[in-house]
Amino acid sequence: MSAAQSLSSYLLISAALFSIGVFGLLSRRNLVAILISLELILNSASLNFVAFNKFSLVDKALGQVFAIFIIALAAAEVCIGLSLILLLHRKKDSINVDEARELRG
Amino acid sequence: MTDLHLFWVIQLAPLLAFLLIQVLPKTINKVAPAIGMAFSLTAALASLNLSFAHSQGAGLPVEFSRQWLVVADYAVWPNIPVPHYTLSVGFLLDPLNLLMITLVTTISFFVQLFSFYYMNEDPSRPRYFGFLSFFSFSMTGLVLSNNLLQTFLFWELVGLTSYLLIGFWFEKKSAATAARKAFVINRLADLGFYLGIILLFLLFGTLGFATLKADALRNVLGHGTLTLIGLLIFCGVMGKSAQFPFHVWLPDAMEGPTPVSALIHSATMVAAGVFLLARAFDLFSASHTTLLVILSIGAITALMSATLAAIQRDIKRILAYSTVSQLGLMVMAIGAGSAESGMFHLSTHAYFKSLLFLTSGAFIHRFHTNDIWEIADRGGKKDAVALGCLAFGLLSLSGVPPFAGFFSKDLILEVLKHHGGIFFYGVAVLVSFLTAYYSFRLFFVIALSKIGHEVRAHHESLTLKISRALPLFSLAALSLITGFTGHAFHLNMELLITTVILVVAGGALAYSQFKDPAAAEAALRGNQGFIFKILERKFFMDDAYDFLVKKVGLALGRWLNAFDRAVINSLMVNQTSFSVMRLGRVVSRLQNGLLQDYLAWAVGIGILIVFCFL
Amino acid sequence: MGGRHRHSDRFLLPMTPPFPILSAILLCPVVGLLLVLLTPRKYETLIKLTALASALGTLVLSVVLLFIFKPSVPGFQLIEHMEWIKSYGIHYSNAVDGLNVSMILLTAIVIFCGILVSWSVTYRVKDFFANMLFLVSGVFGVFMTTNLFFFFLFYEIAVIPMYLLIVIWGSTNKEYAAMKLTLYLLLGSALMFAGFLYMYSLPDARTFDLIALKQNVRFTPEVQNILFLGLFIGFGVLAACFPFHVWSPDGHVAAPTAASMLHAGVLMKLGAFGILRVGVYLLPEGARHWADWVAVLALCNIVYGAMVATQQKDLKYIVGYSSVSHMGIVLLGIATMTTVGFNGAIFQMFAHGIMTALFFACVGFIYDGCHTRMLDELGGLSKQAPVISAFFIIAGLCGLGLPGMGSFVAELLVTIAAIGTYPAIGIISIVALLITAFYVLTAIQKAFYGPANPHHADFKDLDWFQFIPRAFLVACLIFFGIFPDIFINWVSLSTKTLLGIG
Amino acid sequence: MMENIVFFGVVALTLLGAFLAVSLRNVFYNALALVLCLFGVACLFIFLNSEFLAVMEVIVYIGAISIAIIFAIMLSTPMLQKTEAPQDRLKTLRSFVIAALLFGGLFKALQKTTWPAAGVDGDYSLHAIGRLLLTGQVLPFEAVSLVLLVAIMGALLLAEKK
Repeated sequence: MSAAQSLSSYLLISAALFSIGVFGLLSRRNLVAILISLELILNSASLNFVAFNKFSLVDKALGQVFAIFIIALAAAEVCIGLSLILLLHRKKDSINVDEARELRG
Repeated sequence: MTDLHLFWVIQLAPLLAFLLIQVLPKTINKVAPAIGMAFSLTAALASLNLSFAHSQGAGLPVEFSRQWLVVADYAVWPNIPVPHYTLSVGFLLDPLNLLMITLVTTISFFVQLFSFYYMNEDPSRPRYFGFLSFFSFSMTGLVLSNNLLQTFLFWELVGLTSYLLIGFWFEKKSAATAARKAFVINRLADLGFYLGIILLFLLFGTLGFATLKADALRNVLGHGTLTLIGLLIFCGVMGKSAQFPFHVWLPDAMEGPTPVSALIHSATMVAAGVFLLARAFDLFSASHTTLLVILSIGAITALMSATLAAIQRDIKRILAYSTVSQLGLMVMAIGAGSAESGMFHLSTHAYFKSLLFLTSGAFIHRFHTNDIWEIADRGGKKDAVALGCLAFGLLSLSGVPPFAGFFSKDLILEVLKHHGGIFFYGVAVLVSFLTAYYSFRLFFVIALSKIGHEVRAHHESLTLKISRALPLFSLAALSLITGFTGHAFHLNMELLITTVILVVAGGALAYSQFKDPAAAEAALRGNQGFIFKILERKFFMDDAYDFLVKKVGLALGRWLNAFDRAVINSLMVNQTSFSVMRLGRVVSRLQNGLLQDYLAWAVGIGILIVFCFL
Repeated sequence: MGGRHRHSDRFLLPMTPPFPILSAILLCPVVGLLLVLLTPRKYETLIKLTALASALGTLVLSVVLLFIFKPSVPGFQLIEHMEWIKSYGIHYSNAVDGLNVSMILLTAIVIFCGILVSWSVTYRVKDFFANMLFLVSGVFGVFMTTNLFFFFLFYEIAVIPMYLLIVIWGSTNKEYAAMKLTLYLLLGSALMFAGFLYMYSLPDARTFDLIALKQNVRFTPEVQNILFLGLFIGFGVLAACFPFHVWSPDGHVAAPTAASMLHAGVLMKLGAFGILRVGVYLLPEGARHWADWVAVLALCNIVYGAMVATQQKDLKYIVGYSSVSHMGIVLLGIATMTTVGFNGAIFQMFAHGIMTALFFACVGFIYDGCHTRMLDELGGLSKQAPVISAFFIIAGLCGLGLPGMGSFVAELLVTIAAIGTYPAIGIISIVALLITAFYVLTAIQKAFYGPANPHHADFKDLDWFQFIPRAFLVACLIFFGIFPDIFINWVSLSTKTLLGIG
Repeated sequence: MMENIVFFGVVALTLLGAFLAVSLRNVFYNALALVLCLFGVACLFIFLNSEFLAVMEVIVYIGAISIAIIFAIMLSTPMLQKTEAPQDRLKTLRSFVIAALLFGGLFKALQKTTWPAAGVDGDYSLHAIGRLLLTGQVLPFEAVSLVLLVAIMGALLLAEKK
């Protein structure tokens, strides 16, 4: 069976995407970059859904539907995230995540 | 009236007086002395009635008893003679306390009468007469009670009134301190008493005087236990009767009004210890070791305080030390096994010593000083009534026949000679000699001094004069008569001669030293001898107590307080709370506001947990 | 048992109460509380009168309870039971026996006097009396309930108002003291509740009902040992047992007069009561196992508290540490595990409650008049205020165990039991009487004797109204000191049952 | 064979895009790399027979989301200052370790799990997706639409200049 037709290769790709996303999430200071990393993570999830839709069928189209949901949610998330970033930029004149630490104990 | 009614009258009349004086509004507090005297006269008459009804011990003993408190209805202690532990209250009258109750109520009446004169100008007279009545109540209760615990109850109440009356002039710091000292030292001694009672109760099961018989005690308890209990209870006696080493409170107690000293600190309360010795005599005589200890303590006390009395300048202190010394003699007599002789001396001593104290009160009230030289200087010998009574009392004290003191002291000497051994007899003889010496010294200083700055007696109303003279004369008469009431006394020629020789020798020595009191005073001031120093410091007893209280007791308290604050409060409690707060501060450092740090923690820990399940 | 009991039984048997008297006692302060809350803030006298009326109601009802109560009936009586959460065994159920009948009386007496004493409160009157009534309803609940859940609940009800009373109306470092007291009491109650939950979780238990637990559950010795230790520490904190005692002097000092009275008079007794009611009742083996240690701690309390009291300069601290010392006597009585000791301990709880209430009533009055409680700044008060000093002296004399006062008999019983069981500890504990005498008399001497301090020249003595509560307390002390048999008669059968004798 | 080569090429493209998206300093380049990665994912969707999703990915993600991000970058920072300050090495290391651990964990989990094989092929038609969206999954569908609406309103509110 070719690699393109095996579930585990897709899961592996998704895992790699997810890990890269987490890496970016943890290492970057720029809020936009963090948002970008989040997109990667979401993508890894939707990739998983679609892969399971194909190889481990529960319902004929359920995985795709969820992938659509994820895309929609990603849009909403970016929407809110970007406006928050803009707000922060306006307030602090910076989009560095380390600057936003008013809630420290 | 039946006996029981009389008991209630004797017991409750003074209490009623106390309550009435407290309850009555301040505006009519002039009647307080009248109330006190009326009720104490009632009690005195009732007790006289009682003693006539039972003269020569007819129909005695009489006991009324009632259950007070069931401590346990099973035997707490194994091998106990009684199946249940019950405390009772009641009256017990036997010849012993018939004598005592008459003595207490009569002297109490005389003292109240004299107090009317003495406290005439004091604004807080109601309080004084209230306390005096309360004292009479407690003292009669002590005398009439039929068991040790009830005795202890009134014993403590007596101590309380003593405290209140010594501190009657509480604005004076010395009076307040002396009151506290008296109470605390009595308390210390009473701990032994208390413990003794509890042990006796636990091991013997009953505390009634009627059941405390030597044979019964020996049957149940071993010699060691008996000695222990006896000594513990004797501890209380030592406190109340001011025996060595608890005698230190009595001289200080002279801070109280003088009639109080006459009533409480010479005749009745301090005699309560001796009375208890006689009352529970079987408890002590059940063990000969106890008796020996009692004898020795009495001897030490008698000798020590007689020497101290010989150097005092304060008339009340002379009398106080003399009281301690005489009490020591009584204790010796009982320690030698003769409760009768001790009690006999107690009763004669009560009359002549209260006479002496009232006399000194008469001097002090008129001349406003306690110092015998100053009394003499201000015209002490011009006060014929007081001087005469003083002479009466002192003659009786030093044991000149035919005064009361002679008979009782002779009896004690005889007892000691036959039962106490030569050593204790010698001590007693020495004490008698010293007694004669300091008595005559006191008399000569007042009688032979030249008058310097005479203080004239201001005009006194007839009532005051009567209330001054009547008690003095009555007590003087009593101190003459009571000697002959001692039953079964046969005149022992040998002892008579000894006594007379002792008195004459003491008198002569005193005369040789004090025929010129002014010169003697100068000599006294100049005396820097070693022995004199020791005497002046009262054998360092006060210093020893000071050391114990301040350097040991209070230091321990200070240390424990520091421990409480530093270790328990700071270290254990506050530090616990501080470390909780510190921990909070440390943990709150995790919350640094850095979003990615939180994420790193969350994801990292999450992964680790996942790894655990893989 | 004399003929009097039989007689009184015959006389009293027909007198079953026409209404649930225990709930009535509990409801009295609750109703008072509601009325006080409904009264507008400006009618201060009306608020005070309402509070007083409800306190008087509880007092009358508890005296009635004493006459209804039959000392010769073993076990609980006048049981009131109302099922609430059946599946968890949580029921509203009240009952009396010899242990709590006197405690209910004590609470009623102290709250009655406490409300009279607080007549002089001027700051936030409504809140003050509301808190007092709330507090006391919790205390009543603890004493009368037979359900452990409600025991805990009522206890918490009693603690929280205490915090408010100290923080709002207190003095001298009040925030610290209030926080300390509350944390301590909550710590104690947390341990206590943990113990209750453990009992609940035992096989065959699944109930918080005290009687059901006693009947259904067999506590093995190991379980008893662990449980009793936990419960003892929990309750010991409340009873100011030795290493956990520091909250109590600080709390007493900071609290306002009436709160101190309730606190020292009643709240501290909750701990000792809990040890008897829950600890000894359910876990007799555990209690025996730890009795030696309890006795040692109690001795520490007695002697240590008294020694520390000698060093205090503040009248309230002296009283506070004397409370620590006196609570030690209660614990020592419990540690003997004999009826004599238990009777003595309960009697001491009662007598000490009244005595210390009297103490605080006097100190509070002096503080109101002189604005100081430091011994060095007082002096000679007896001259201008003989009545209040007489009351203080009486309280002091009771504290030092003067015969004729209630606490003498209590101490006598405990000492008898202690010497019978632990001779050495019993004998050493007597020494405390001497130390107590020393510090009490020193305090009296410094505060009331000596030359009068001109700063307090305008200090007014008690008026007749303020005389009433203090005189009432003194009357109780003397009455039970002279007739202790009445009191012992109430408790003796219950303590026997508690120990399984007879 | 050919298919495999193309597949690996796409995978390499995707992962490279992802890697560049998180590792380059310049945010603008990050955004461009994200576009690359998303494109790779769209290709993978095609490999998974889901053409509709691939189209959606390109339209929504690349066409809308990425462009929005690029706009935001342009709005917030002038082009020249987009380079971040040098990275904290410790932080990078920490992130790398965590990411590696995560990947290791996922890898291990993948290996240990056996997946049930599909018996039938899925239905990739628009028809099936639309039917499911409006029948079985109508509640999440409506919820998501609501979320989108609220998000848009929230974004407007937040971005409003005050």
